[in-house]
Amino acid sequence: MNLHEFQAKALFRSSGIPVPEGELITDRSDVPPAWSRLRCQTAWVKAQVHSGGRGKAGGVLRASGEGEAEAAVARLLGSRLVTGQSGPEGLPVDQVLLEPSAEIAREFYFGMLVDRARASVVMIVSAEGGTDIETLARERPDAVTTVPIHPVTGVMPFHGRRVAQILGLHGALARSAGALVVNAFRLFQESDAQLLEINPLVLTADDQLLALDGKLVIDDSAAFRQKEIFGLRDARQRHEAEERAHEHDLNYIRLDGSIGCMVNGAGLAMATMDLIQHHGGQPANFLDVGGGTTVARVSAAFKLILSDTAVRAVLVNIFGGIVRCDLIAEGIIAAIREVQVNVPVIVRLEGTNAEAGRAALAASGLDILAAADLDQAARAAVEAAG
Amino acid sequence: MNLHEFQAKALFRSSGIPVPEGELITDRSDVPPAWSRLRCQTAWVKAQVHSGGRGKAGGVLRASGEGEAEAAVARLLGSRLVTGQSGPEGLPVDQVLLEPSAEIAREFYFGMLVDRARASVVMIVSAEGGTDIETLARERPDAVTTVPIHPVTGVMPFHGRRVAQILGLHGALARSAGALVVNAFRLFQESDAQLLEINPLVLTADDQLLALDGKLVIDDSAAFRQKEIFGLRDARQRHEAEERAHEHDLNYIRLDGSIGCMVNGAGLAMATMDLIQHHGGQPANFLDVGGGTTVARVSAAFKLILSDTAVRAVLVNIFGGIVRCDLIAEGIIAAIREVQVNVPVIVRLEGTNAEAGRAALAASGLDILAAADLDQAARAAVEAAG
Amino acid sequence: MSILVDKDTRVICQGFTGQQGTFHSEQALAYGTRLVGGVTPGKGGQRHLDLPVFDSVAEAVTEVGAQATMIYVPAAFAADAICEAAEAGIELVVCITEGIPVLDMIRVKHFLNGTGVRLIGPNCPGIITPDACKIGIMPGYIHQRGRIGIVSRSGTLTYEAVKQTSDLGLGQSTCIGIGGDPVQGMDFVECLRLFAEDPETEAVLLVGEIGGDAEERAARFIADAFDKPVAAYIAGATAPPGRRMGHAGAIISGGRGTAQQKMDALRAVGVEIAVSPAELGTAVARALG
Amino acid sequence: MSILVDKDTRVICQGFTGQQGTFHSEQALAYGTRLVGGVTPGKGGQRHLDLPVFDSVAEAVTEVGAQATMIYVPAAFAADAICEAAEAGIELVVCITEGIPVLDMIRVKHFLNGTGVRLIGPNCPGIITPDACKIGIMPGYIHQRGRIGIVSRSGTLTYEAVKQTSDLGLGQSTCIGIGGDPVQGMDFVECLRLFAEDPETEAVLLVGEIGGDAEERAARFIADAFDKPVAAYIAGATAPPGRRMGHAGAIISGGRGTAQQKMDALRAVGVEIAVSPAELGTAVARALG
Repeated sequence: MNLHEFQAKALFRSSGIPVPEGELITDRSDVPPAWSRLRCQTAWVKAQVHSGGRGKAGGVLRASGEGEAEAAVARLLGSRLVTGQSGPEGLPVDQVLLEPSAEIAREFYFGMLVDRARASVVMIVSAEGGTDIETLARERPDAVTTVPIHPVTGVMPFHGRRVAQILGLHGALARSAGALVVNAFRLFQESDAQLLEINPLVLTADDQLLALDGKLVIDDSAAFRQKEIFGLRDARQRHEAEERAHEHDLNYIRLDGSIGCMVNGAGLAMATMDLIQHHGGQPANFLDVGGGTTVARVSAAFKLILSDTAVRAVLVNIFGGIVRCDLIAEGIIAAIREVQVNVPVIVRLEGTNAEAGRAALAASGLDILAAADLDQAARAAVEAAG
Repeated sequence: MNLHEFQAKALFRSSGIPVPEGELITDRSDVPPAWSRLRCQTAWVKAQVHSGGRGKAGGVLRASGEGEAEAAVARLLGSRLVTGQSGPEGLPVDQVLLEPSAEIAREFYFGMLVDRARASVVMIVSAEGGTDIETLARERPDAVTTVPIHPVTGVMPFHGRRVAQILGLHGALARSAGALVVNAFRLFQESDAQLLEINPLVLTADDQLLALDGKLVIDDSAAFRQKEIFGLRDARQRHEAEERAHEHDLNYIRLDGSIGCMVNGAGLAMATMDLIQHHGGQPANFLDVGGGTTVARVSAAFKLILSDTAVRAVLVNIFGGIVRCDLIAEGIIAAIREVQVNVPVIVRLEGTNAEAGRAALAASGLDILAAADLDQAARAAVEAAG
Repeated sequence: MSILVDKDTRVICQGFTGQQGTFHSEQALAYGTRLVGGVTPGKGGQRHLDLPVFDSVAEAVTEVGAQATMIYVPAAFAADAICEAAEAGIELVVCITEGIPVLDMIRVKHFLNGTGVRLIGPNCPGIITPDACKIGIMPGYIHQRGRIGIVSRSGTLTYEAVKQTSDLGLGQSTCIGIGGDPVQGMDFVECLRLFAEDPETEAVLLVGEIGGDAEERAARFIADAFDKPVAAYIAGATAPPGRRMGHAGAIISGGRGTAQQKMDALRAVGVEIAVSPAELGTAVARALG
Repeated sequence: MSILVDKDTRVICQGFTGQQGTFHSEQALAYGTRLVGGVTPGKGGQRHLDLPVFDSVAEAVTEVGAQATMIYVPAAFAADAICEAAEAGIELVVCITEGIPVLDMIRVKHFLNGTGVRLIGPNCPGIITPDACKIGIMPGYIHQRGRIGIVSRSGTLTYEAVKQTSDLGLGQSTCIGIGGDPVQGMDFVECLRLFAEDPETEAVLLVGEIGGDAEERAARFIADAFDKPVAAYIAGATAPPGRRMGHAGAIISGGRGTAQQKMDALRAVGVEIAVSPAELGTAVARALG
């Protein structure tokens, strides 16, 4: 789960990671009192949306006076911000963060995430912050250092010294860096984070380390024990359709093509998308309908797919394992009747009782093409979508 | 470092391990108020000494009334308790613990210590408590179960279930056992314990788990970060000589023989004792004089050895490594002059500048036999001690 | 022969009396798996599916000689269940449970390190040796005892691989769904190591997906130490970078771990690549020559 | 040949500028050890003993190609120093520091598990290959390059073993003082495994002491997989049970780990036992035949 910058920073602050003072603004009238509380000279006005690339997209504005701040807030609040990652419809800006701007001496990058191969948390550290870390890692790998933290020891003093050394910090600042590492790791563990990112981590002109931006992504699997953090979820930052999918426990991601896909299993779903493209089509979505394919879920899935007006055909690909295909067929028929699907539906059923399932589809009188195999199904869908 | 039972139980209590209510008595007049505060019917009066086997030695008395309690306290306080482990002079009883006696349904054994081979903390658990666990482990190994706790996970729920199962506890009592395991492990780690022992751990007639006795031994190497616990040290529970050795950073253990030993290095010291016995003598002590063999330390070591009136000869065995033997010889000569040693002293010097050292000893005019090799030194010492 | 499990493997189920545990235990029994009991803390002493229920895995090991376990307990308790099984001396732990927090799995992984205990999963379909032993949620009847070892990060895509090799009459020696979680038990390399020594396995079909570098490591291992024919399919060639496609493992970030890179790495060491999921069977048939 | 260290081993010292570190670095240099620098956090960039000082081990590895380290930092910081060295890619860590809390060493041990990094110590004299490389506090001049591999849990008793084998003209291939702490790095078995493959080592002299079961495990390994002659001495035959004799390792409890049991176990697998510490040299000479 993504957190907003202001939420991440609140957690940073309570964990001892230094962040700028700031005020959350949800209405233009909040600006004057906030401005005086913060004793701002100049400030940043930052749109709170779940997307990177806010700066380039005009979501982070500089204000050098209360008037400019009000204007910036007015421009952002209530708008939709279109970033490189947000999709064309953009994300709603319901909240902005007002922060006094600090004088920056140097910019660093500090990240913490799980390394699969090592099965440990690692720190990603660079003395060159403020830029896109993935580009930096690709173009100049020497500028980015990975430092693992072993789960049996957690952070040790040498981790702090190492980070300080990478960042070129000495004396009291090296100790600050050590404290940052300890605090960040504790927050990472206590919040079941998947990613903790400070970019940029800055050294201010008055020699303070400060997390100027903050990102925290929490492991969805830990929702059962991170109730407080999951209570912070901002449903409006997801596409409506994805949000509805979430409610029905469907894994749905909207894409740009014209062929709606409904598949059981994430791997098979990706493979189905690959196959569509292999045959010259474009998938309109990724949708893993999961194991228990009930009428209600299949209905919800159809509704989701059809909420995308670009969809011109639907490909259903189910490998019935434990669940019997004849039951799945019934679910599909009922769902199509309920949802009133008016684009061609191609269904490939395989596995347990597949023939009975195919027969039921054929007998339904609905406009369903029961495909004989995976390849034929994909071809038919591509053809149907034109 | 050993803790007294009452000190261990105070730490148990603050860690959430259930212990009986109790009062520490240092004067007979403390008994009546303690008796009424505890609302005793019958109680145990327990001598607080650093030794096992108190019960057999008469250090744990049962009192079924305030009068009996006062009498028991009067008998114990100020006495010296001679147990199987204390040596003939016994240990001073300066404090006794008064505890209401509980009605016991079952007695268990619960211990926690470091397992070398696994490099982890292990629990030792038995459904048969109250007896000598080492004897039980030797005679009926099936009655004793070892359960390791991996340092990367610490205590997991299955550890609690396992202990409950070994003890035959179910439902709420199984959960109490689980909590006990969690709390004991936390205390073990936070106090840098070497041994945590509850023997017996009892199930009372009213279905409570209770640590009836408690033992906690702290890792001496952790003194630098366990200042509070090391502040509890009771110097009177060590032999005077061992306590003085501790002050001079000498490792000294008094034994029953007649040949005093002064050796550098624990392994060589044990080997020297072995060799004395090999030649028919008996060592009066183990003494590792350590690496930096200064005049002050050698003097202190001689004083310690000679404080044992049974000593009839002293064997000094030094393998000079980094430290030069001629300097060591000077130290020995100065120490013998200062301490006025009046038993034969046999010195074996080997290593760096050994010949110069031997020459210095010979030239000193003191009654020192400079032995040519280890074997000869041991023979000479045995002969001199008669 | 086969790897890891055969008809003599003594299997238990953790979470035995729960809904999932009960259903899949019934299925395993129906398939002929030598299920010898199950574990549900607090229900020790009862019988379920005509088999003994134990309070702990340790008891199941002592009482019925359990060697392998399948875990169907809820995610919050799964790490505990895996460690309990390993501690009790179980040799093969198959964890079906999905949604285990990754920080739990990090600890589990290091807990198992050096013990020799093998973990399959979590979040996986399990392992099956056709006609001998089924531990997991795969539909047993699509399998056919035969020549191909299958190892896959995906669930239903594994079934696709099984069906296609069955349809071609190749059959399977053992099929392992290793799951797609970021921190998991056995990886491709460990499975290949075992398939290398199994005389029944004539070729291996490897089903990977985007994210991580498990396929790249497999490619290096194949180049260094694996002599049998290998075919592979990588799902997610068309997945947009940075989007999450269900398996926690399937995240592409910063241009690493793409399907293309994985296919290139495998092709470079002589692996026959299936360009479409409809060609899993034919690819391995080609690899066999 | 020799094991673990030779004249080309590039050694650094952690705690380089401290009193102990300085003294023993000087001694190592005088002996001919290829000391290439040292680490003292906060003093990076300085020079000491005409060698570079680094802030971190990682830097020392990058800058001067450090392969082995000797650690003289205080006990409170020693676990950190060991882990730092291992993380930085040092292959051999020799920790001289005594008095490291045992709970620290448990974590260190699991930190090292599976990394391939070898730890000698803590609380040990170190390792020496005569006339080639001395890493530790042993007096160099008593050693003589030769035929005997020595591995010992004790400090000065190791010197005794060295002197006696030197006096007999047997000499030493490599001598390792593994230390006597309850949780430690390399044990007898790991050292024997290396001595087995070293052509220069014709026989091994093993110096054990009471407590633990390292000698018993060595005996089993010798029976299973060690073909060269072995002699052994066990200190503490006369130590009273339950008393602590200096090394944390030397605790006998409950009749386990006695000198007699250890000698019996070793003798049973053909090891020549030295009954007195004055016979270390002659015992290994007898073993050589």
